Amino acid sequence: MVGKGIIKGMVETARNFLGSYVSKQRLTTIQYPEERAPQIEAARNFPFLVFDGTDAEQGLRCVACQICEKECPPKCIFIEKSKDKKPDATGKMQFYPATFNIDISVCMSCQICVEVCPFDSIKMDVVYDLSNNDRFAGLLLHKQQLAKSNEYYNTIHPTEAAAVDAHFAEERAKAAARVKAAAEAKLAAEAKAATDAKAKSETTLADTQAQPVGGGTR
Amino acid sequence: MSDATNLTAQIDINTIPALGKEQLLELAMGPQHPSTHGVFRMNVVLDGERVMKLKPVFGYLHRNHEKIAESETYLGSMPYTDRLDYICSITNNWAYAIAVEKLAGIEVPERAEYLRVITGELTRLQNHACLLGFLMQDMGASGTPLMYAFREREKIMDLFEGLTGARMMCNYLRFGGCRVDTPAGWMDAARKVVAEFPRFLDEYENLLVGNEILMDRTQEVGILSKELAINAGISGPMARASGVDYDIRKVDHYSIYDRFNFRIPLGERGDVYDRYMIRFLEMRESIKILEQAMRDIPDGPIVDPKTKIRGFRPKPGEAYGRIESPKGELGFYLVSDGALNPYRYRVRPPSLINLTVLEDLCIGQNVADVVVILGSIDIVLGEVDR
Amino acid sequence: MNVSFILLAIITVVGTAAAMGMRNAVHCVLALTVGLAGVAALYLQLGAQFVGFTQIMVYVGAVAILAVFAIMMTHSPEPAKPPTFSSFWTVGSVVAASVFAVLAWAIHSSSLAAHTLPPQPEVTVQQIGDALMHRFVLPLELMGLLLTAALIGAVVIAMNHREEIK
Amino acid sequence: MNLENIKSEIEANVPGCQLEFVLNPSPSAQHSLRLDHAHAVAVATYLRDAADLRFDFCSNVTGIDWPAKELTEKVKVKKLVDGEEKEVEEVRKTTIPGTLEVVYHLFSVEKKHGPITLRMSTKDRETEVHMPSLTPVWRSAEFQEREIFDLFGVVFDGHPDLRRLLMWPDFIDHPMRRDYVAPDDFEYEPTAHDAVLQRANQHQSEAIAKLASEAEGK
Amino acid sequence: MNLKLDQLDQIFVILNNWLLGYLPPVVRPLCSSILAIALILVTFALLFAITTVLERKGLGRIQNRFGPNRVGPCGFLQPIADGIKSLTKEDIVPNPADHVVHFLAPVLLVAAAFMAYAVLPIGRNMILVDMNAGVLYFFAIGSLMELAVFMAGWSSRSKYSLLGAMRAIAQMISYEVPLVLASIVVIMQSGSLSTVSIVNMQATYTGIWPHWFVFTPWGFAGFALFMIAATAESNRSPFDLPEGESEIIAGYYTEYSGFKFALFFLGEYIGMFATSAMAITLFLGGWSAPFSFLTWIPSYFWFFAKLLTIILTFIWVRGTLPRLRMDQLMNLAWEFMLPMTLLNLLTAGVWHFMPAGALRWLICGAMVVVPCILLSRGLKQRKKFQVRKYRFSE
Repeated sequence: MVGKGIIKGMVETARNFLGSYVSKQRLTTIQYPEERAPQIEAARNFPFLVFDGTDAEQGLRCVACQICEKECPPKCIFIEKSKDKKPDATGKMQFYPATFNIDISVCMSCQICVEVCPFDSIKMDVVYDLSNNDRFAGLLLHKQQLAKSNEYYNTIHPTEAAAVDAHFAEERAKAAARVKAAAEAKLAAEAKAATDAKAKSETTLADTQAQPVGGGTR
Repeated sequence: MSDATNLTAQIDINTIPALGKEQLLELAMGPQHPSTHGVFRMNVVLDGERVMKLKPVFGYLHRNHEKIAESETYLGSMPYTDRLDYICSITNNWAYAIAVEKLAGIEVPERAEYLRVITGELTRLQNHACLLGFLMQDMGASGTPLMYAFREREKIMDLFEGLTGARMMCNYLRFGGCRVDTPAGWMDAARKVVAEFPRFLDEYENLLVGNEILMDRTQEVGILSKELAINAGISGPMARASGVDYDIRKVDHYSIYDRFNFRIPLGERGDVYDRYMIRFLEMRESIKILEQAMRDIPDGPIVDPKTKIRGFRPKPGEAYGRIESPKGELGFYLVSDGALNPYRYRVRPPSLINLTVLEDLCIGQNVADVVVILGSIDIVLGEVDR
Repeated sequence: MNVSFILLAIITVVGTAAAMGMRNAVHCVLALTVGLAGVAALYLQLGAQFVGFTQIMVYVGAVAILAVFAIMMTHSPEPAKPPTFSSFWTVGSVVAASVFAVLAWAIHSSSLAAHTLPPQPEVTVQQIGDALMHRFVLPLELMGLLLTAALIGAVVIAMNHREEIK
Repeated sequence: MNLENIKSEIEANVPGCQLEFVLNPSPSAQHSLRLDHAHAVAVATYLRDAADLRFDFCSNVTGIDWPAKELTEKVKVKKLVDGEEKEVEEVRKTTIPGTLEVVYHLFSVEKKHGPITLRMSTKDRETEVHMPSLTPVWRSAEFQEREIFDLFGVVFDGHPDLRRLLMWPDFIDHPMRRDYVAPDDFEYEPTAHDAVLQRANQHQSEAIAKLASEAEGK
Repeated sequence: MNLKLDQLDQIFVILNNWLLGYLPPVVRPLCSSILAIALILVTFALLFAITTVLERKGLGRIQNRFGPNRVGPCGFLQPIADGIKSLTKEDIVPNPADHVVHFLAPVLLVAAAFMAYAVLPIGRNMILVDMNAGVLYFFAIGSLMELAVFMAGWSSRSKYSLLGAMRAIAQMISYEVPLVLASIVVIMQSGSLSTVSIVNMQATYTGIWPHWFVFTPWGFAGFALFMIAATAESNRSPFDLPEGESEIIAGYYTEYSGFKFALFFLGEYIGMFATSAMAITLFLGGWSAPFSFLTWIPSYFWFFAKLLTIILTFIWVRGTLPRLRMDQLMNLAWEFMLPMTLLNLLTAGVWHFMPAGALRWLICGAMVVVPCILLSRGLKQRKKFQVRKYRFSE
């Protein structure tokens, strides 16, 4: 009988019409400015720079190694190395970026910069309402806009940030141990130097320095 | 270089057999047209509403992806592959990853293979769902099936976002594995989505599969013969709708597809209805694969640790790797000269090659059929023009 | 001779005149349609509802569309611009004037004009229907037969045309 | 499915054809056969129709540009120097002529095997760029050969409809060639900190200078 | 109490008379018409506004989304925003277009659509002109709309417009035949072309049941056929080929923008209301109540309730069905609709001459149902369309 399929379809649309009033599963729309979609932890949008502590300038983890600049597929990152050095996240003296700009009108959110960064300093943000009146200057983010605190990173990507923090804590502990060991060795060396021969103290120093240095690639 | 060939897409009306030449109407469908699925143009010559001649015009979205990739590192091209067929980014990643893995001889750990199959089949689900919606939209069903399809696609995209961080541009696969492992609870969410998906298919079946208007519009329209389909390199569901028993998942045994129990639906007539139904049935088979994969997925590493992220240089040589993407055979051909970036990088776009037969399918049909036939070929202009 | 009659007459005359004078063939048909609509309105003014509405339906709804289609099918989209008045316009106007004179004389000298009109009979649609079905049933049926034959003929011709293309 | 066997089979069945076995050193081990122009169509037809081969599915057709390459190698040559035979190191330069290569990847739908790879080369990159088209054998090559004609500039003899595919008809160059230089005559979107921005500025200043010189000339 | 309800029913008539009482008798008929015309214009324009919201919200809900809900309470002020938007938009006329005709087309369309309301009885004693050829007038005016469509399509000088206009005219002319033939059964039965007397005939009751024509076999078939033809006449889905946006952009009004576009929209909807109102008048008893005990509710309420029901059905259908193709549309018109309407005429004749009783119901019912099934089966078999079974390869 012609018309059976049509009637079946009509029933289906009627079911959906009524269903949209009762079932949240059918009516999935979110009324955007008032409600927001639940935050998904893995979500990524544009990169930002992580800093530790409270001072964005001092705590910035980035050491201006420019790997991300080289690896960025659309070449949207621009870094200028500083002339002087400052202590980095693990306390080692490093360069820092004098300029760090990301042109997010070019960026394609691929996250390769995050993958290649050996210092865990560049991460992906989740802010998506970035519309702007000025499509050139307004979408060129400078270091000041890019730098966001580690606490913020912990709120948006808790699992990942916890791992990073643990890694840093380990590194810091190692560094502290190293410093301590070095200091102790120095003390011992001095003590021994006062009493004993020089050659022995040099070997101990070499032993302590043989430990691996700095963040690993993940 | 421009030899004596006629370089424009202008159609010489005098070549068309028709009663009165003055009755013919030349119509440029596109590049701004609601149902060319992007910026695509068809120069059509009509007699009344009958199509006498059709010439596709490409290149409005051309950005020379292949040239860009020649100056990128191997990894740097991965996010660009997302943008080829922007509806199914993961299968694009997959095809590229397979080509690079062949080129460099990289092994993929088992869990990564399972993850690839799961995400890949989810991609197939969302692509086919979208396609059915778009096809109905082209037929003038005022968006209802499309919205239902998008409602389901939204759930799959949420899954992708939870796993890869992005909804469409996933950039998920890496050479020798996947980028990240599943977060806690993701697999359960995915199981739930897959378990609920058949409900959508049933709903769709009720809404349209038995619909007389749909059958009238699609059956015996745009018939593609088996011989032409093979000769013209048609692949994927479009070829299988014409009865070509060729699914790369079964033929190449790539990844771990031979561990799963699934069937390949085959059409008889090769008309629009068959193309539509083959995709519909393929979704049910994909659900079967997903259920098995989610049941069997082992623990383990997700990426081959020997593969370098930076400074990846395959040995000189070449490789052609292909997979069964939702659109058809998606292949990547790479030539390496030992440098950081590929010497030659080529995408075999299924959408473009499936369009080879567009003119053959459309001649003699109505204008209204042209958009339906185009819709049933399932093109994405990002891939056609690259 | 009331105001509405004068208005309708002017519309009709202007419409038909424009139909002759316009350059674009489609414009001519549209102007002619205005004239035909004016005639229909005149019928209505005289109380002949059935005739009036049929005039609109047949001439405005069908004949005008038919004419327009015919023009579109045969003409190129860019209209050729013939001179408004052909070189034989003097001959044409003489012929038209003479035809008008003959008609005017005939009407004037007929018995209709001599007498004052009898009171207007109230012709309802029902009466027309009755007349068609009783007194004039044979002519009506003949007309129907003729039209059916014409219709079938048209279909046959159109079908041949299709086959030739194939 | 050994390529050597296929090669000998073709040679036995297509008289006079010259096939060259091209080794692929990469782990993929997809070796290929180089065809000569005169017998290409015959070989292709044989591959498609031979009962035990049935390569009826031409999957991928693509071009590769090999510009002329200068090889410098140091060769030790024995020479008579000052009447004495000496071994002298000499830098010898050999130029490998440039060529345009077209690669076909074939599969068999019927036998479900493959791929085998066919290649053909043009004589050079400038004038002798003709090559027989395999579209009459496999329809799937139609658009792909058009694309190669468009992007590489290989002219396929016997192609039914050889037009540009992706670039517009009036376009002159062939973008996929290695020596292609992107024209600097269109408006760049100024994206800050980009090579693009520099070029845009340069372009603009050049244009201004040109205008100024023109004005001076008048 | 009864008197008061009667007054409520006739409130517009009473109001009209009371207002006219202040005027000199010479201008009374003119003023009466102007008043009534203004009222019709306002009412149906308002109904158009409401329908656009209802349609968008209804389609939205069918498609599992909200639909407009930002302007005003629940989005019901959306049409005002739309109106302002279309008024302030630039009015673009293509350069090669025929400017005069391009301008006249939407005006003629809307004028013709509104003219049809002259003969539609909205309530008891609420009709602009009670002509004794009312139904004929309605169809005559309806044919004017084809001219407007042609003018729009031709004057735009766009190929899409022209294709759309050709489709529209072909469709409207083809479906006018079954539309008129389907309404002839009512004229046969009532013996009148006057809409008022047709409604009056139906506004009587046996027990609590009304004598609507739709409650007879020929009336039901006539109603169904009339509604299908009316859907096609008003270019509604699934017969919206003339403006099939996926094929020919927007058909004959592709080149229209701003307020002219809005006028087309208005004309389409007004035309749809008019044909629906005609269907109500002919088959659903016009303004009469569905049960005798509900007659106390004002007549115009019933009219608008029926109209809204039909409009909602239109929306529902639009949300479900894909569009037909041109040749299928024509096949439906000439191979199914036309024979069915002609057979329906015969059925109505048989019904008229047979004595009342169960036998009459049986015979007439069979005369409608059997050919319907046979014809549809014939159509189906010739096309051989069916749900297919597929084979699988392991």
